[in-house]
Amino acid sequence: MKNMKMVDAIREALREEMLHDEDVFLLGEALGGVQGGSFRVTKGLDEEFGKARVVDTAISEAAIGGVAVGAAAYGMRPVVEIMFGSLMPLVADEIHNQAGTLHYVSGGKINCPCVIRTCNWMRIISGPHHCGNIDALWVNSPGIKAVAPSTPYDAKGLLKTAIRDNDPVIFLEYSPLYTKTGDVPEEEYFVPIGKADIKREGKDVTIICYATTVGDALESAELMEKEGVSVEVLDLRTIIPYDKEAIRASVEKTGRVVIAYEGYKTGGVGSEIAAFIAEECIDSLIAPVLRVACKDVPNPSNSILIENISIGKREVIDAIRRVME
Amino acid sequence: MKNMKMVDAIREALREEMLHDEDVFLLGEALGGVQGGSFRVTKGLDEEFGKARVVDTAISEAAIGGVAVGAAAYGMRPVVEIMFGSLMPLVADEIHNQAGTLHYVSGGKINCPCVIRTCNWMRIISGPHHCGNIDALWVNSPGIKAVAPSTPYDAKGLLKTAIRDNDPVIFLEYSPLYTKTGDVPEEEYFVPIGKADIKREGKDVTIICYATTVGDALESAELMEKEGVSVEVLDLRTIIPYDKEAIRASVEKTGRVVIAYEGYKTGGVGSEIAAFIAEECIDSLIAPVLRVACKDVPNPSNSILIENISIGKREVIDAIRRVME
Amino acid sequence: MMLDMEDRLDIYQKMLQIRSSELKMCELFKKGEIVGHMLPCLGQEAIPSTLAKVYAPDDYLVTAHRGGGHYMAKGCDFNAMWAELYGRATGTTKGRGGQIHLMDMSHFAMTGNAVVGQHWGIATGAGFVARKRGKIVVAVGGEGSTNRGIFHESLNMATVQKLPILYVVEFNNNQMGNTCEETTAGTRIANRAFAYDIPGATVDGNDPDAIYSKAIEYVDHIRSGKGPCLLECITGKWTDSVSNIRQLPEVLEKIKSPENDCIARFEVKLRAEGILTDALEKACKNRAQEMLQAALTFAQNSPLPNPSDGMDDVFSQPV
Amino acid sequence: MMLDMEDRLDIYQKMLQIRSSELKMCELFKKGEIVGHMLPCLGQEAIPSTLAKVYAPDDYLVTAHRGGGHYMAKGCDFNAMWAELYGRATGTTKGRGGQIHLMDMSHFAMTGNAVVGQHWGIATGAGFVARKRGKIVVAVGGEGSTNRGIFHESLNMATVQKLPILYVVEFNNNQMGNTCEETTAGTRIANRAFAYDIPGATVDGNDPDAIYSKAIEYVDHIRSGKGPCLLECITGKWTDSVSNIRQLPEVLEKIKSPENDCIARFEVKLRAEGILTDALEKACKNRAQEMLQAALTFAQNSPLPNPSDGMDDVFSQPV
Ligand SMILES: Cc1ncc(C[n+]2csc(CCOP(=O)(O)OP(=O)(O)O)c2C)c(N)n1
Ligand SMILES: Cc1ncc(C[n+]2csc(CCOP(=O)(O)OP(=O)(O)O)c2C)c(N)n1
Ligand SMILES: [Mg+2]
Ligand SMILES: [Mg+2]
Repeated sequence: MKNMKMVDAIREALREEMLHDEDVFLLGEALGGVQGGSFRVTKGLDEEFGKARVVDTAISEAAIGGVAVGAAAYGMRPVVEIMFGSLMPLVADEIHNQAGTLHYVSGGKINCPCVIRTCNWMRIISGPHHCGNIDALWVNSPGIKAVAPSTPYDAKGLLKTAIRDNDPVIFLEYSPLYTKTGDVPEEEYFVPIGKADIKREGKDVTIICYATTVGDALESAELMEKEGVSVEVLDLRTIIPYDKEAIRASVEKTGRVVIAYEGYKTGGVGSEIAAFIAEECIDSLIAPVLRVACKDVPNPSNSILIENISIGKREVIDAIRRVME
Repeated sequence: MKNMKMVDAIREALREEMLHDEDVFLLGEALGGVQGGSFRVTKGLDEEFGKARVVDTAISEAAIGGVAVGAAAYGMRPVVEIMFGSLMPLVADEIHNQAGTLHYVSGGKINCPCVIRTCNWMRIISGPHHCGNIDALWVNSPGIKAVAPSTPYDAKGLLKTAIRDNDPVIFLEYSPLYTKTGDVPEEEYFVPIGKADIKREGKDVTIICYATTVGDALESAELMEKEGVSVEVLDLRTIIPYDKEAIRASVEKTGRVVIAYEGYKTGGVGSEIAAFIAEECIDSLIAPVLRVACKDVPNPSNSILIENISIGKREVIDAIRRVME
Repeated sequence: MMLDMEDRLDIYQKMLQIRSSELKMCELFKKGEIVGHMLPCLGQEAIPSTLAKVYAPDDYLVTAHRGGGHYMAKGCDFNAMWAELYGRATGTTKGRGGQIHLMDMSHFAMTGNAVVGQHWGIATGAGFVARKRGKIVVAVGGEGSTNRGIFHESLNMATVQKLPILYVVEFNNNQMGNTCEETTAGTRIANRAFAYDIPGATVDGNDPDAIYSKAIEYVDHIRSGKGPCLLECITGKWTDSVSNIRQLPEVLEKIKSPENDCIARFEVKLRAEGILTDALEKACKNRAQEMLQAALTFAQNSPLPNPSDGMDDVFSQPV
Repeated sequence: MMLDMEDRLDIYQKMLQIRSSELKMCELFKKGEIVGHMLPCLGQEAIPSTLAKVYAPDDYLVTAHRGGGHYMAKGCDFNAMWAELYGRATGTTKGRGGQIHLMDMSHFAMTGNAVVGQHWGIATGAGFVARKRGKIVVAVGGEGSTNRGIFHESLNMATVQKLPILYVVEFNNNQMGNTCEETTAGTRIANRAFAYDIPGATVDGNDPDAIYSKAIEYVDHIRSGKGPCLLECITGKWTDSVSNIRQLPEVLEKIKSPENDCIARFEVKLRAEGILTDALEKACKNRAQEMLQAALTFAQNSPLPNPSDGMDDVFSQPV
């Protein structure tokens, strides 16, 4: 085991997969050179692998998406970067209509093994065009998988799996998590797509969360423990297709659910999870299914205002108290 | 009252608003000339109002969206057309990041009164790039309103309201509804955005639906009546912001809910409605909240296959029976 | 470089194959025997047929929505195409995509896409693979599709990366009813090449010899690693969509003249050069009809998909 | 047409205002006194200052992310800008948008947008309004933003519709670290005008006289109803973002030479022509400092927004 930051774990996954398969290549804006990616994720990889495998592009998100689809269809494994989450709408057709339908509409004959990485800038003061929440953008897109890891271990293992997966995968990074450290095995490993992880066991309430909200949930669980409430923290890890069995098992055990997600509340990832529970697990429920999420407001560029529309421990604890009533 | 097709009701709304305010103009692909819009919605309007007010454009969806935002910001009232729903991802940034945030991020100083009309081709054999379901695309976008009328009356009244609204409104048309007829008043009227309509009263089950599924729901209700089940049909009309009070009132009355929407089930509009109910109306529920929706499969270009993944009366009735168990 | 006799006859044969197939498609659609969204390339047959002499069988071909002719010209499975038109399980996409999503990866052909312009970006992605594997990409779309931003992003990226891509524009001055006067700036689409300092030219797209000589020059340039080129082929399409054909026979009568019809015109030329004789013409036409008949028979005898088949293949492995 | 003395001094004054304000912004950010995402236009001051002589006060101005200089040059509320940088309720967007979303519609200025390139489409929309109201639009963005497809779609649509838009490119050969060599095809961005058969030219963007003479020629063309033009201004930006400035003072020392610095160069020119004297220079600089001081005072004395204010204005009316 070695202790490392998530940013380094992600870079290690990219590097290992590029060494493993020479058809893996990276493409995006300012990945190489001095910049090394907006958050230094790809730093140094251009030197190691050359400019043909770490391709810096113009500001052309649609073409970046098109390249992901075309290169994947013709047999390579592109890992492209969209600089930040708020820009994902620029590549929405390439995701929804192209990558998402290609395997199906080709009669199962063409695979589309591409990874689209992007970084969410939540909890940072950069305004609505940088810090928008876009985690729910592909939940309604058949054929698309999306993962959002919360630890260096999960990030590395999921990214390696995503790169070897034969379907398009959206890989969501969160800027506040890059510097979080965690243990990562020395030996090679993979984390499966579609499997949630119980980050903490509990019996009174299940918090369903992913990415940044996992930390909030774990800290909240710790605090609630002192009040005698036993909180289970279920880290989805994969947003879509999400792990129905894990959710069902946890809800059956606790009967109370709080879904915490750092996205706009309405129509968010948590809405789908709540709908699934209301449809398939309602008999286990002994409390309403609460969603703890950002307010439906564009993200302002002002910490005073951000504070008021975003979520954290306080909101999670609040919700736990409410379902415990 | 006059009886008219929905396509004519929509055209009448456009025409009346163009007569009422010379800052209203239409822009899109093949709106004028012989074509008159892919579904003849705008037929003849170019002759009446001239090419400066019925603007035919190149195949440039992003620019169409950009024009909607820019023209609205500078004080006109553009009503733009995106030829069909599947193309809406091409204009996703203009909707999510630009139109959706402008009023907010300008400190409430700039309005963005644009309407983006598009036609969904559901239940038609044109494949995944034409018949994709995109009704849920903006439910997670603060600042965006979206309506999806089911009758000529609602269509005309909602479109007139949308054009006069000072915020961006997505106006969803459905090709199978264009030829459906209904009564429309001779005198001017408006239908409010954000208000649902009980299209049929009932006391055992509430079907929440909109656009094409309203017809399915009404026919199903008719049939279930014979089995002694009293079905309430709640037509959302506005997808976002949806009418929470109407939903709450109906759920309190019936205790059983089926949500029928012609979109992919996972992460769909119905997921949000179900989540709302699970969060705020759970005490009224005496059955699971069922979603009747399309399977999470790209829409194939083959009626045999379409049949199997899409929804209609059969699926609605099935769900009613299940919640009545 | 010029085409030799054999090549020209191959082109002629392909033109006939495409013409007879597309006509049959219109006819059967009109009769209601086949259904769906279908965009024939009637009147434009010279372009796909000639390009097939320009690229190698294992080069990549990526087109927009009007890709049927290109699919056929590249030698993709013709029977499977017809099975697709009939919505059969043996169709090239298992009866799922229909005519606007024809693809055959065993021939490196992505000749279907119904979001106009998106194929330019996909072709650019294919260019990265082609560059690595020593192949080229031929990317084809209508002039209308060049007004989508992705066309511009693609040309810019391909030029910077020196990707081996021949971008071909089928200029028929029609985009679902609109003409370029209403929609498109600039005198020629080929001028858009100037923006990126790459070679660009306009040729008579109804003349295989004209298409070939410029295309092969560009392909040499591309294969030598110098990056993409833009070739605009002026042509005319006779019908936008099968559902728009009102009186196909009359239309065909009117245009079957060497001025408008690339096939009639090529026949005149081949005859003048002594390449085409009555007997040979007849043999070629028979051959086209035979191929078509065989494909129709295959299609008609193929099974329909099971309703539940439509649930497969959303992902490459069940999740 | 040439600038007269008064105009040139106005330009000089605006350059000073922008320079002193942007420098102060960097300084205060470094100190941590102001926070957020800020993109100064240091080194590029000649362009906004000169364009302000080209458009009328009620013409429309739409820029990309690096719009601060244009906001100031158009005469938008300077105090409100500084209040915005301080995140105050009196800020131009009530402390919500910050520096990259500066806008002031009372001056017809949408001088902020952080999705690079999207402003081109918005400017095109403004063009429809301008056409109707007898105004023009000046649209400004970096060379990097011209690689987005929306730039191409906008130019094409504006040309066909003969919209009164001057598209201005601030070419600083830098896009968050990448240079054009790595990203951009074609020798000059102005060449992209050829694609649409509209006038396009490249000028020295650090020279107000050069910018003005071409811009005013183009504006005449535009006002006469002939459609858009494309003007590329070569300049250099000294810093990408406030957070990228490591040793600003050293940078400034090095570049404060007439070769690199548009202000130093303009001063030399104005002096040579006898327009600028020591006294006048001092007066102008004092004036810039006074304006800045007043704005700082206004900002610092302004109230912060209430946390709940951030919930307002999602829609124009509560829903
Ligand atoms: C992005 C997009 N916009 C609009 C359409 C509708 N549409 C289908 S074909 C077509 C015209 C295409 O014109 P062109 O590219 O010239 O090709 P042609 O049909 O002439 O071969 C249009 C507008 C579409 N499918 N995709
Ligand atoms: C669509 C988009 N892609 C990427 C970014 C990240 N980004 C912000 S500024 C910038 C560089 C822009 O370069 P240019 O247009 O030349 O303007 P400059 O910053 O040089 O003024 C980039 C890539 C963004 N904000 N939007
Ligand atoms: Mg065309
Ligand atoms: Mg730049």
